[in-house]
Amino acid sequence: MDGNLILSNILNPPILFFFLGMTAVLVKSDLEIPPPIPKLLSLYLLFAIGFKGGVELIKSGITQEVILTLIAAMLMASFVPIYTFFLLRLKLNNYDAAAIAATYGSISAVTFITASTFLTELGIAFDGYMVAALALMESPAIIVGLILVNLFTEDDKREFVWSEVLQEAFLNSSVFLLVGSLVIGVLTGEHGWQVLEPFTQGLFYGILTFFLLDMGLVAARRIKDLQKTGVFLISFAILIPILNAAIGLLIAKFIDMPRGDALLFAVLSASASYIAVPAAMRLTVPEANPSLYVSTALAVTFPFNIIVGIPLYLYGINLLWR
Amino acid sequence: MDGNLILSNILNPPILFFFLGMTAVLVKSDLEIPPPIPKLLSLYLLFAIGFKGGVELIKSGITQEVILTLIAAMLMASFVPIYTFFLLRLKLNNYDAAAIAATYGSISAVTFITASTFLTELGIAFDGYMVAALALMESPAIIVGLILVNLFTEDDKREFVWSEVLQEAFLNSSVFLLVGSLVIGVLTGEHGWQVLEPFTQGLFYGILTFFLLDMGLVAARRIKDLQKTGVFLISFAILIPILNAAIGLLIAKFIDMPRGDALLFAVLSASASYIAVPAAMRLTVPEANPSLYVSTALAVTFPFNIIVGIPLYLYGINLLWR
Amino acid sequence: MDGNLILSNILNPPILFFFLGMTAVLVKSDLEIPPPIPKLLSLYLLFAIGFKGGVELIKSGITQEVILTLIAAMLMASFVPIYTFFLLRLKLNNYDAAAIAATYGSISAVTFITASTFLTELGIAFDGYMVAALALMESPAIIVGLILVNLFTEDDKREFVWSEVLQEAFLNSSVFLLVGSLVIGVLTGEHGWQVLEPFTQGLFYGILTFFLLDMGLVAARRIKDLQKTGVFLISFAILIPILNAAIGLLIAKFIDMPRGDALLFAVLSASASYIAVPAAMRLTVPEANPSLYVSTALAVTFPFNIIVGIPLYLYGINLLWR
Amino acid sequence: MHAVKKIEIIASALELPKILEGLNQSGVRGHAVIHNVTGQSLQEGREDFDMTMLDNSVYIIAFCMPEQIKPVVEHIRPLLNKFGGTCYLSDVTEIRSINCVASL
Amino acid sequence: MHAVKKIEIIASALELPKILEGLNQSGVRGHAVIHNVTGQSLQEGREDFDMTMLDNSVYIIAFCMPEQIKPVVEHIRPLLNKFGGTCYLSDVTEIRSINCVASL
Amino acid sequence: MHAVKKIEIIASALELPKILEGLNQSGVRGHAVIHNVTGQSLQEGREDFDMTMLDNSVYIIAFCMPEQIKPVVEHIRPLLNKFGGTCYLSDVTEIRSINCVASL
Ligand SMILES: Nc1ncnc2c1ncn2[C@@H]1O[C@H](COP(=O)(O)O)[C@@H](O)[C@H]1O
Ligand SMILES: Nc1ncnc2c1ncn2[C@@H]1O[C@H](COP(=O)(O)O)[C@@H](O)[C@H]1O
Ligand SMILES: Nc1ncnc2c1ncn2[C@@H]1O[C@H](COP(=O)(O)O)[C@@H](O)[C@H]1O
Ligand code: NA
Ligand code: NA
Ligand code: NA
Repeated sequence: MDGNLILSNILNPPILFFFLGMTAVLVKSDLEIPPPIPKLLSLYLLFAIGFKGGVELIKSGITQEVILTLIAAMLMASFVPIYTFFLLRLKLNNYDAAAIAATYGSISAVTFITASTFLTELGIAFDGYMVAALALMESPAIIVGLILVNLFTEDDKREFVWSEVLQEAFLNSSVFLLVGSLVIGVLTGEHGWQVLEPFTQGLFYGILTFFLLDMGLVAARRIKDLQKTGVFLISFAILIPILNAAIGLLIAKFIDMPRGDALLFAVLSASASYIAVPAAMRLTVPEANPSLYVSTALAVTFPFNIIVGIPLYLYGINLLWR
Repeated sequence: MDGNLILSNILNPPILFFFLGMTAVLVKSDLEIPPPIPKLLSLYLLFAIGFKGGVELIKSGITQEVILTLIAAMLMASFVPIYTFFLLRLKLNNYDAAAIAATYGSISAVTFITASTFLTELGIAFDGYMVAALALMESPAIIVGLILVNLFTEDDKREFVWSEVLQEAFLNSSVFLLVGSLVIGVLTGEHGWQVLEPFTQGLFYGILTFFLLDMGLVAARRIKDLQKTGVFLISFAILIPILNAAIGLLIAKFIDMPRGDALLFAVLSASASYIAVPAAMRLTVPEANPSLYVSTALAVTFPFNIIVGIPLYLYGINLLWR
Repeated sequence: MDGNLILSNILNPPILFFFLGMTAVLVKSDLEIPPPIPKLLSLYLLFAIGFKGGVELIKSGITQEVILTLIAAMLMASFVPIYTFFLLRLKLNNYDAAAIAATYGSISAVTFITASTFLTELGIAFDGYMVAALALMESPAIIVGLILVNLFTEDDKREFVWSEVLQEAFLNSSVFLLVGSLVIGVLTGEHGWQVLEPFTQGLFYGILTFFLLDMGLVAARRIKDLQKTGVFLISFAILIPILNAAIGLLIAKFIDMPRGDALLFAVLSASASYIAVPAAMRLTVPEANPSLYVSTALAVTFPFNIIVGIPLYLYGINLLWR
Repeated sequence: MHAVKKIEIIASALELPKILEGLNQSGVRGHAVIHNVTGQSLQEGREDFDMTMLDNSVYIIAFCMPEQIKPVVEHIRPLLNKFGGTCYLSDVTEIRSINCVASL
Repeated sequence: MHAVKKIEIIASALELPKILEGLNQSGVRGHAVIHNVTGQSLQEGREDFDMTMLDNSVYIIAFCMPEQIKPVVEHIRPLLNKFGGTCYLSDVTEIRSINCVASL
Repeated sequence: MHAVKKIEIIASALELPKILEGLNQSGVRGHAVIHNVTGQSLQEGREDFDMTMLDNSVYIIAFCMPEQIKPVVEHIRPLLNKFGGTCYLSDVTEIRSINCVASL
């Protein structure tokens, strides 16, 4: 059963192109997707997913389920960095521990998007407001991470400009575009949806596929860094997502989300940020070693989630939700 | 009535994304659409609008209305820079006056495109040959502007290479691509249209939306320049478009264009160029201060037209055409 | 008859935009499609054509026709560089002769794609596995070219790292992406096709058109190099493609390919590589003069094939196949 | 002709705003920034461009008067030590023109 | 090894053709152009890229023989004064190779 | 402050891997690469960008210790002579920082 799910997941073009990208690096092909094309693709994906989410959010309205889901999202995004921080301190210094904790507390939009297309494939419904959850879960981990650094490192000359930090956390381009598109989706509703549909819907799957080709290239280039990260972090990068997904599923079950939403929530909990958070950490906790937090998130957790994780978590749902 | 029009205009995705772009700059988000992506989007828009115009032009044929409209377009594009020049000289030196006059004599293709989608929204028809008018109105202002500079500045060492100037005016990339696509549209007609339709039509609205997001960023970045431009120019940048639109409407009424065409003609008259003409002025009238002519066109006139102007001019039409 | 074919070919948007691009350079318009946009377009085309080919290959299955066609492709790709090498040596040194021979032994994917849309236009069917032939014909010429250099130049200090050469030949980005997409097309089949259809199919014609606009720019910029190449090479660049197409057609007739496949095979035989092979030659045979092999392929052979060649070869088929 | 100093800074794209602020504070008003620079630093490195901006560097060039060097060093060195990046100084001759550094 | 001169010009992208023509007329055949340079000039400036090409600068590098400097200055300075931009000269050592400046 | 050497190489984008390998073999670990450089070489040239990578150049900058120059020249010159490209050396002063060349 689980095997089938994984297979039907792997045999989708996006995942296969992700493999193709990884292969290109491994066989030393000169295939590359030059900048700023990946930027364009990710802007498109945030634009499309945000807009779609807004349009659906306005249909469903702000029900109690919505509120509950969003609260759960916030809690999860604040809880994960805290508990992982203490776990990581066993092996790492406070700076690295805090940076990695923040990375795993936050989310990966592409993992979310891949999961949503997986659900669409299987004909399992999910709610548009999950995109709001996606948006809400990106920032808290950054704040929590910095608070942890402040508490656990006596470091006088560290004076964050908190305004800058909040800026980084809530106004970085991905959060901003996602939330903005969501709001516009809410404002324009069904009508706006129809006029944009060929662009936001028609191209979506293809552009995701193309983007995952690049993700494969990027992830594979990071693999060599893993030698430096060591076994502890690599296993962390696989086990913690599973654990976070499990916690996420229990919460989802508790506030009984429908299956589709539950999967997306699990995926959000399991995923790690490899852009927004690392960029914030690089500037606010320069003492931490970027190759630790970027490479684990990008070269281990991301591939794991989109290949094995998503179907695995769905399998869990199929057990729990019957 | 007018209010409703403005609202129904504002609540379209393109305009809302324009606001989103402006907001991004105001709240200092790091959202940016890196080069050459905006270039790609604008090439696409010129390609699509030109091609569509050509296909429709061949349907309608070169009727007397077409001739009249194009003549009116030429006249308007030559008249505006002349009268605005003398107006501007009251406050500015001849170099700045000529440069700004040329800017407002020319047109903004994106404003035109936004107006055309607005018409499509409202189900008001317009003719494909208005695109030919668009193409014809970009260049004359550049020539007129330079003639004015020659007449009103005794500047011996200024020797334009007129061939260069005409080159700039008639073969700059936007005019060239627009006219070229139009001609190809004429040559391939309905058949060509069908094969290109998913590309030129399907994506059009979405790419315009995306492009206006960038326009919002660009326009907002220019706002700080407005301090230097002063009240006179800022009010100029709002009042002159309205005046030009009004003149345009009277001409349109006189040669009785249908409503849709009349709006587009008014919009062409009201809009100001922020790429082709400024680039030409920078090289041919370097004495003029670019931040004067670019910033007014980009940070005042462009937003005014797409947000308030378009519905306002349509309101005027609804009054005049009944 | 032939005239009609040429006309109906020329009056398609892709060819007309190719002319537009050439015109832009000739009239010195500043129209340009800045990097990396052309790269993006070509990645898309390889992705789409490869994927489509794979999907159709799985439908048809690996029949005897497929095997025969692929063998013919390999032979042709190895034979052409050998015979052209000896032809070229009459006028050129061994380095230039080998580099040009390799260029003409290999293929141009865009020429192939243009031919396939031409067939679609005329409603002539062709098989998906021709894409496999396309992929197979890119590399051999590189190998053959280098073997020729080794045999005919006593040049002790030349020590190719053959691994590098094979790398260049079989893993360069275009071959890699094409083959990868083909394999993924095979793996995902009809289902994958449906989800990607709006992206890979809907946009295909439009993006090809846009890409040919850029090809027109690039080709025209090379024209001035032709003065240096001389009459011999220019006539070579027109006559050899015709000869290769003829040979290709005879082989096609012999293993009786259907008309559509025959045209594509002729086009592959006639076309010359202006990216993969020149890049490889620049590094492995630096003694050869790039402007000789790039400019002939790009400024003569490519335009000749897409404008005159394709319909001409089809005309030949119409004669032979009745 | 006039003798001026050239400042070259290579650093992570993320530091750019801080560095430019440092230059401005040092009274160096003019600068040019080259983006999308890839590279390899002394420790480890990567040649590919990267979606994760972390590895993309910027190359900053600023020409200034010799007396401005001292404040620049004071403002920039702490940034380099905290965030990484390297900074180099050299002597160049400026051609007098309206916008030239020495024209102030 | 051979002593040659390095010319660096930073100017608006719109001036590029005129400047390159100036270099060619001065007998400086080789040059390299770096595009999409953002920056800030002495008066005011903008860091963002801009669709309106006006603010994008180019960074032009040309290595040449010392005796070519004089004509270059004569050709380039008027352009800088008219259209803006800055130009700097410095001394570098060239590694002899087939294409090297000194190899003529 | 510390005196170091600056190496500038302009060459075809296709040569980049070979040149970087040459630098590494010479013990020069740090470098920065600027891509999409257009230009004109001594013989003939083209200013436009080009899909056919052949004409796009890269501009490579490496700062290193004076004693590293000799091996660099030995490794790079053969590449320049075989594949084209030009290489220049100059003196710069390095601002001491954690990552600076001299800090080893
Ligand atoms: N010795 C060097 N020469 C030239 N560029 C360097 C050197 N060291 C570092 N860099 C560049 O500076 C960037 C940041 O270096 P770092 O701060 O040491 O990580 C690297 O990505 C390189 O592009
Ligand atoms: N002192 C300077 N150092 C480095 N770059 C400069 C300097 N002054 C001006 N620039 C660059 O040159 C471009 C044109 O300058 P300007 O001609 O003064 O507008 C600016 O956009 C900057 O990128
Ligand atoms: N004298 C020079 N000054 C600056 N750049 C040069 C010079 N000569 C050549 N180049 C650049 O180096 C690249 C390769 O030169 P080459 O190896 O001679 O073909 C050219 O495309 C130019 O961009
Ligand atoms: Na998470
Ligand atoms: Na106007
Ligand atoms: Na061939």
